[in-house]
Amino acid sequence: MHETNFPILSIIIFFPIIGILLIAFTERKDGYLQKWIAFWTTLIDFIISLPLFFAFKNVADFQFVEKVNWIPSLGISYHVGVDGISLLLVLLTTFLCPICIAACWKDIQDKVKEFLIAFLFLEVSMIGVFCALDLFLFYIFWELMLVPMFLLILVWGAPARRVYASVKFFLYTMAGSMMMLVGILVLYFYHGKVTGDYTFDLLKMFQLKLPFRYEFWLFLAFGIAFAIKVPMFPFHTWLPDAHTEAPTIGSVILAGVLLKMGTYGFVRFNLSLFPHATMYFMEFMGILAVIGIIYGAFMCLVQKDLKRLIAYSSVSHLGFVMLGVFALNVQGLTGGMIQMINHGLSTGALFLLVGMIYERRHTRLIAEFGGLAKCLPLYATFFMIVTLSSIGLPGLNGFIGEFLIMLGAFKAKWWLGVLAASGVILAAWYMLWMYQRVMFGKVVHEVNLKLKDLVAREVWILVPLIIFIVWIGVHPNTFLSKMEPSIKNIVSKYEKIKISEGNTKINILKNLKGERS
Amino acid sequence: MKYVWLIVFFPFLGFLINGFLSKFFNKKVVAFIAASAIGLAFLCGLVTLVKLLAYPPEARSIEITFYSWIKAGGFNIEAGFLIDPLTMVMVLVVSGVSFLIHIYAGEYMEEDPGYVRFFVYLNLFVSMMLTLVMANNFLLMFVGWEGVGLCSYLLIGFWFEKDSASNAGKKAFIVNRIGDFGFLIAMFIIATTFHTLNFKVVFEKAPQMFQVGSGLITAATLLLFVGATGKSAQIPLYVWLPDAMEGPTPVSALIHAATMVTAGVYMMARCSVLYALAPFSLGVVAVIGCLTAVYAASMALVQVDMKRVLAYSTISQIGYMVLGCGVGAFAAGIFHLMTHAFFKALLFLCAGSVSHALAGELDIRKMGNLHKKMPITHITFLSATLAISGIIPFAGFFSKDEVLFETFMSHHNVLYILGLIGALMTAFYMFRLYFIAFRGESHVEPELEKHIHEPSWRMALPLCVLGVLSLIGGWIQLPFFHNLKILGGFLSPVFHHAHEISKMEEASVSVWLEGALMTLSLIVAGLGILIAYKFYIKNPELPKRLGEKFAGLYKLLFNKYYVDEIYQMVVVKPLYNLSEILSIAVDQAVIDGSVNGTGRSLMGVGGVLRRTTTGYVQFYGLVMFLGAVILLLWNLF
Amino acid sequence: MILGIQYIKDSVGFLPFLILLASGLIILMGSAVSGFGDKGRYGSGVALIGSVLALLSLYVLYGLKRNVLFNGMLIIDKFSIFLVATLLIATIVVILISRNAIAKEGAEINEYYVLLLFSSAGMILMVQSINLIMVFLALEIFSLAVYVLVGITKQKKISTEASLKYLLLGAFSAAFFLYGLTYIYGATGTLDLQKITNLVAAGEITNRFYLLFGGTLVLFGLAFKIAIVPFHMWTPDVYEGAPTPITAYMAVGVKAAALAVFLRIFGHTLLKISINWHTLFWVLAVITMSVGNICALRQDSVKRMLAYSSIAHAGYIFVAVVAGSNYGYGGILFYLLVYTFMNLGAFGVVIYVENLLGLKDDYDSFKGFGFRKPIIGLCMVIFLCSLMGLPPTGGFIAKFVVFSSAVKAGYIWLVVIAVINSAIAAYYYLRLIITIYTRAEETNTVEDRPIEGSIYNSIGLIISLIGTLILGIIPYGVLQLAMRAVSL
Amino acid sequence: MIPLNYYLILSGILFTIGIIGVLYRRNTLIIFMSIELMLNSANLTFVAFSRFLGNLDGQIFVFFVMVVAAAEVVVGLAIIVNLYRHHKSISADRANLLKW
Repeated sequence: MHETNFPILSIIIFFPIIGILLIAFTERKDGYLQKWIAFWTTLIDFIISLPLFFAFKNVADFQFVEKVNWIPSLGISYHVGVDGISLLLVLLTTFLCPICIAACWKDIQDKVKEFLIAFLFLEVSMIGVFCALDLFLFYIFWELMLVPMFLLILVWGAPARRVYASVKFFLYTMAGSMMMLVGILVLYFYHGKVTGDYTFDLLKMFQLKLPFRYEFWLFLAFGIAFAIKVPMFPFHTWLPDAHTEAPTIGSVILAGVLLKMGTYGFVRFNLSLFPHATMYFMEFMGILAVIGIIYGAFMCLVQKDLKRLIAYSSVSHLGFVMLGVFALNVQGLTGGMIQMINHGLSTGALFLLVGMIYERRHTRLIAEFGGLAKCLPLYATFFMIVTLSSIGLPGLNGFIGEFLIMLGAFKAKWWLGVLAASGVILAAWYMLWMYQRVMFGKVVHEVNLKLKDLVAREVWILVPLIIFIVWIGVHPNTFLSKMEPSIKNIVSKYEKIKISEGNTKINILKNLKGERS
Repeated sequence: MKYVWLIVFFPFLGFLINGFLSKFFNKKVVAFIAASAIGLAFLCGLVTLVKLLAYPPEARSIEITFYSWIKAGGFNIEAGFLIDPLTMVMVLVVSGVSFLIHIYAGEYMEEDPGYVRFFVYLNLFVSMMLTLVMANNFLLMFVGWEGVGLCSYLLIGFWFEKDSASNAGKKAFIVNRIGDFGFLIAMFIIATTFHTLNFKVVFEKAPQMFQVGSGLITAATLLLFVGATGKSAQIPLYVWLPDAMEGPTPVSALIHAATMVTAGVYMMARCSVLYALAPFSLGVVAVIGCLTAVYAASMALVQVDMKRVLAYSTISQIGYMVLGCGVGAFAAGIFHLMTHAFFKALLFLCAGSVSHALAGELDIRKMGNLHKKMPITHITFLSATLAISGIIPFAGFFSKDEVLFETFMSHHNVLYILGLIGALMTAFYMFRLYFIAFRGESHVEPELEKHIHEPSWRMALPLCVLGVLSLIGGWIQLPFFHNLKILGGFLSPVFHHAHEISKMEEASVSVWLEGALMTLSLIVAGLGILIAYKFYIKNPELPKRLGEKFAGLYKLLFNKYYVDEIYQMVVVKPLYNLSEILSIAVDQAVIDGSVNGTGRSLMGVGGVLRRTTTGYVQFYGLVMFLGAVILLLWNLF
Repeated sequence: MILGIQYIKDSVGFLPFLILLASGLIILMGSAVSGFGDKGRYGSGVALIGSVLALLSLYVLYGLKRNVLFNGMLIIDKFSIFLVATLLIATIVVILISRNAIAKEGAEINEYYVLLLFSSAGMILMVQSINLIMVFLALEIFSLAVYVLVGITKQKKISTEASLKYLLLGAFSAAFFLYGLTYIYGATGTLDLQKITNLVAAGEITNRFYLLFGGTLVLFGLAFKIAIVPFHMWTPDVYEGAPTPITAYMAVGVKAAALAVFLRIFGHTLLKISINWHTLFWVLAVITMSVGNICALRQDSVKRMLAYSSIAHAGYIFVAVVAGSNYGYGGILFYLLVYTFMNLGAFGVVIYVENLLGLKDDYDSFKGFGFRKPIIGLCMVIFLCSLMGLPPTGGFIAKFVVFSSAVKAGYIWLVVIAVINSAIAAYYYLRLIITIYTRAEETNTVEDRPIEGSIYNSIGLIISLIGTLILGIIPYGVLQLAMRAVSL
Repeated sequence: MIPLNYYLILSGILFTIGIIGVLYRRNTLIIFMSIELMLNSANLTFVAFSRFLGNLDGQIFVFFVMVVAAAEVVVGLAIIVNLYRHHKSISADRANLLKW
């Protein structure tokens, strides 16, 4: 445990509040002033968060830990800290936020003040989720994110079905997180009963050994909340609706950060707290993940709306993440973690790009486009790079994640890895087909001829994303090295279990080892 | 040796410079930058070769690592290059041919609005291709592997406004992805088995850990071969290559003839140790290669589009290379790869030159008698045609003959005969092409007739250079004389282990046998040429009559055995329909239906329950009273 | 003599009741004197001062030791002080949000405040009483006042109807309650709650049948006031018909007072005599929250929706009753306080829309409200979030404590049902939020001018808002108070 | 001496009659009278218990109940009069605006 006196995490978490206050005191009509304030707030927050990365020691412990009693009678404390698993997600959040603000510069002209306040509030809760080391605090931040996101979709969303989409998002998530609440309570009381220490402190929970019956149910209780958030296969239908109706940056944040809360939750809670149940469910979750990969890809093939297509591709990509996480080995988990970042970058960028074209054409139907590469060459280039990143072209970020995930899955259960790899083919199919229909061919619709290519602001929004897309593709070790100790820490738990239970895992290697000369 | 990264770096630099700064340059500068980037890479390659030759043959395998690329637990990928004879051959072929084609394209693409884009893609392609051949591990090879796939996709769809072009590009990428699927899984097997993907380590460990015929290695090599069938257009994944002719001709020459499509062969040669451990895989490889050679040649017989004929010919020739690998003669495969790069690139460039002169016309039925107006093109085309047909002393003769010889020597008699039949067909269709296009009567449209011209020196120079190479390229590996097998000797350290494992005797074979076989193939080639001559010069009505007589067969061949249609019907359509059904039946009906249904039924229940509040106060009283009664009953009994 | 002095001393512990009574009388007498107009400024002023003074007087009480007053009629303990404080806060906020609403409703203004104070006094008495006579008396004191308050806008048909329904059913249930008391008396021979508790604890009950019979009927009477299904039928009608401030007051005050007595009678006494009670309460909790939530889904009137929501909240509170531990009872107290703030806040906004903007109380009237009045709209969102149980509002902490008490006691399935209910409930609250942030058609807009005298309403809203948020963000102190209050 | 149960049964009968009256009759005045009957049956029980237990608490309670009942009648009548003003009727069924 590395205690620091300087409360850097709290500052990062709550810095946007300053922006909220400043914006609250501006005149309603000063939309751009408010945007500048929000932009600088988020940018400074990002800059403040950078030292985290550099000062982070490559060890498994939680760092920059702060702990203050909050409701001591219930064992609730304000306890934050980051380790290798959450560090990059915090940075991803702070990194995406200024980009989002810049992206809404022209997009949001109506009720800017409220929009920005809701957005900054969202940022607080998102960073909080990744930093919280107290179950109660985690739950608070988790729920805190609901309302602003709901409002983003409801108020600034596309008029058609925003009510349906926002309510679906809200109720789905809420239903899941309520189950998690029950789980948290059970865990809390069990811990209290066994150790006599009634506390929500996650670090103490990690020491707890639960009977399998408890692990089983708690895994389900937590799992349902996270599975809905991810979203895993049968719980995914809220996502396309929410994405389609949300404003551009709502989609970006939703895809970029919010979905990661689910996968993060699995790693942080399910894997660490309920190892035996995780082992028990490993295959089941892996199958669900693979179904998600393939099913999501199939759904992409038939979508007519760009955002909906990308939304379903998220289902597919997050299937990869889940597969990696539940491979329960270093490669799979590392791949899953880095794929979370990748997905945030590339899907975020895709949504930004779709938003840019939506601003110009006010439609997202694929059929309305065609031949855009001719009128918007720069746009097409960016779109191409991001598309390639999304389909996992080696040299770009997506590949690193997908490769490690599939490798990990292959190691754990070879057939899962093989099935997942088929998702790679499908990804190429639907993404390139989409790209072809939008960018290639003749310009069918006259309107598209008059479209203007990207302006400097839009280029500068995309460039940072592209830089990281390439960076992770070329030198992922910058990031992998940060998460490695924490991941090893988790995996070692499973290796111990495997050894102690003499787990006889059927995998291809052991089967064929007899053939050694 | 430290500076080998420059070989990849220069093309990449060219890509970056042209990609980002091209708005400051005019076309000449762009082309110059692009070509000189490749030229520098070629020079670096030469320097490296010289340095490599300074090592003793056994030590000619130098690994240079740059940094740790992916590290996850015990799994560590060190990005780096492996410099050995095989690499050097590939580097020189790739960069050399690319350099020539860059010069050629500088003029060929002159009028195209996407000039800059073209060179950007092309430079990127070369750097990716060089990465592929220089990589020191499977994963980095895979980077190049997919990278060239990407460039191929971009360049096939270069004229993206044409639907056929963008479709072809997409098709190429997706079919390649199917192959990559195999490659990926093979990598997983290798990585989980050996805990590394480094070539040297894997190839060292494999013979120690596994016996010949091991199931795991067989699986891995077969999967790798799936990757190769995708990239190198073998049965069943060859379908993308004919369509890839939608791209500009220099692209066809470079990517779809000389370099990229042979990557599969290179990869198998690289993994020769693994293949040697898996005789079953070798058998499969040999059979597939041979079948492809014959099958593709049969389709080439009747095509009328010049580039399509060449495309099928490419598939067929790669089939020979694969056959070479399949019979364990990796060096022969690589040898054929090299000579093929020369003459097939040349054929394509000639086709480009012709279409340049004929305003883009590629239908051979609208050509004829071009040899007078385009002497350089004609001569070089003829040189390449002779080479591919296997006429001594052109390059193709030596390489193809070696492949066939090795096939015979490894007792694959059926394959040998099939190979000969393929050779017959090759000679036939190539000379059919030659006779129809360059000899005979002119069918060129009259107004085009006047414009037929030879290209300027920028296009002519590469033609000449490649023409010469088509002639002399085979002389570095002459039959009969052990000392004159320069290429074989150079490559032997690479394939040494493989040969050891499969215990292939390199004992001298009877010179007479070799001579007899050689004569046989020459006779076959001559026969092919003769038939072509009969058909298209002597008796031009004959093919038509034959076509009418065997209308069914002709149609089958002309429509490429309907394979595209079958794939469309059996794979693509069902998958698409399946997704539509899933979308409606599962996503909307079942999942969303149950979600919304829960909501709706709750609302329904609410609608019923609220009706219980009837508004009559005495009804309320009654309910309360009944509630009390139930409570009492509950508590008292 | 000595007894007299003792009684005078005891009245200190009785101070809030006395202050409220006195202010009520002052208003009555003052309004008899001409010159104190009918505008209600006088009445509300005195009422406000009176209730604030009463609240302050609690400080004095807090210093006192746990003390039985008037020969075992009343008690002054932390439990009662906590609830009295809750009730007084409710009264103050209701007075604030009534200020303009009632005048516009055309009610007898001064009488309104008098009745409000008397009913409040009655509730306080109920909370403090530990003798069944006092319980019954207090119940009737505040009930009678509330019957009238419900119908105080007597020119309105629905108001009269609501008061009639409430009166008839209230009296009906009071009769059952009383009949139940007779049997408890018959079983134990005393009306003193503490003695009853001791007898039960010692197992010296001669006739368990009497006790169970009486207890069940007492449960009936209290469940009626708390609005537990199936004794809830009156709630939506009466809530809808009553003037909105009174609806708010009933939802909070009546519930709190009845729950106080419920806990005193059942919490440590009757709950212990039969295991059946737990199962019974389990069932009651489940059907109460389910019926409340499911019915609320399909309401068009916001007031009626809030009525059903209050039923559902009663169900949540009952979850802690099932748990039957001090931890749970503390949770109930905390819940009541939070509920006071958030519910009054929500009703305050309804009053703002209904009375100050002059619209109806249906969902459509809220259309675009969040854009027209962004701040009040946001307040409404926060109140609704709190009712939903979302952090960082008090509603979350309250629900959290209540549910956790049940988990602690091992009633996990009950909590699962409760959280599913919370998710269902989210829908109708969301529907209101959606309406608030849906663009209104142009025909529906009201001039955006500052509304005269809305300042009182705003103060009421601010108090509610601060309460809701403070209890959500730093709940520690108040939670401690609540927990200490129940550890008798 | 008459046993306690006789009183209890009598009061139970009275109470039941009261309930039936409340639930069955439509005239609000009659309903109100029925409620009074219920209260009185409770009074009877109290007195009976008080007598048999030998303490006075129950009897004191009865006085309070009487007072409360009177107060309730006052308020009730006022409301019924108001109802009559609106509906020109005192039938409980007429008050049926609020429902669902």
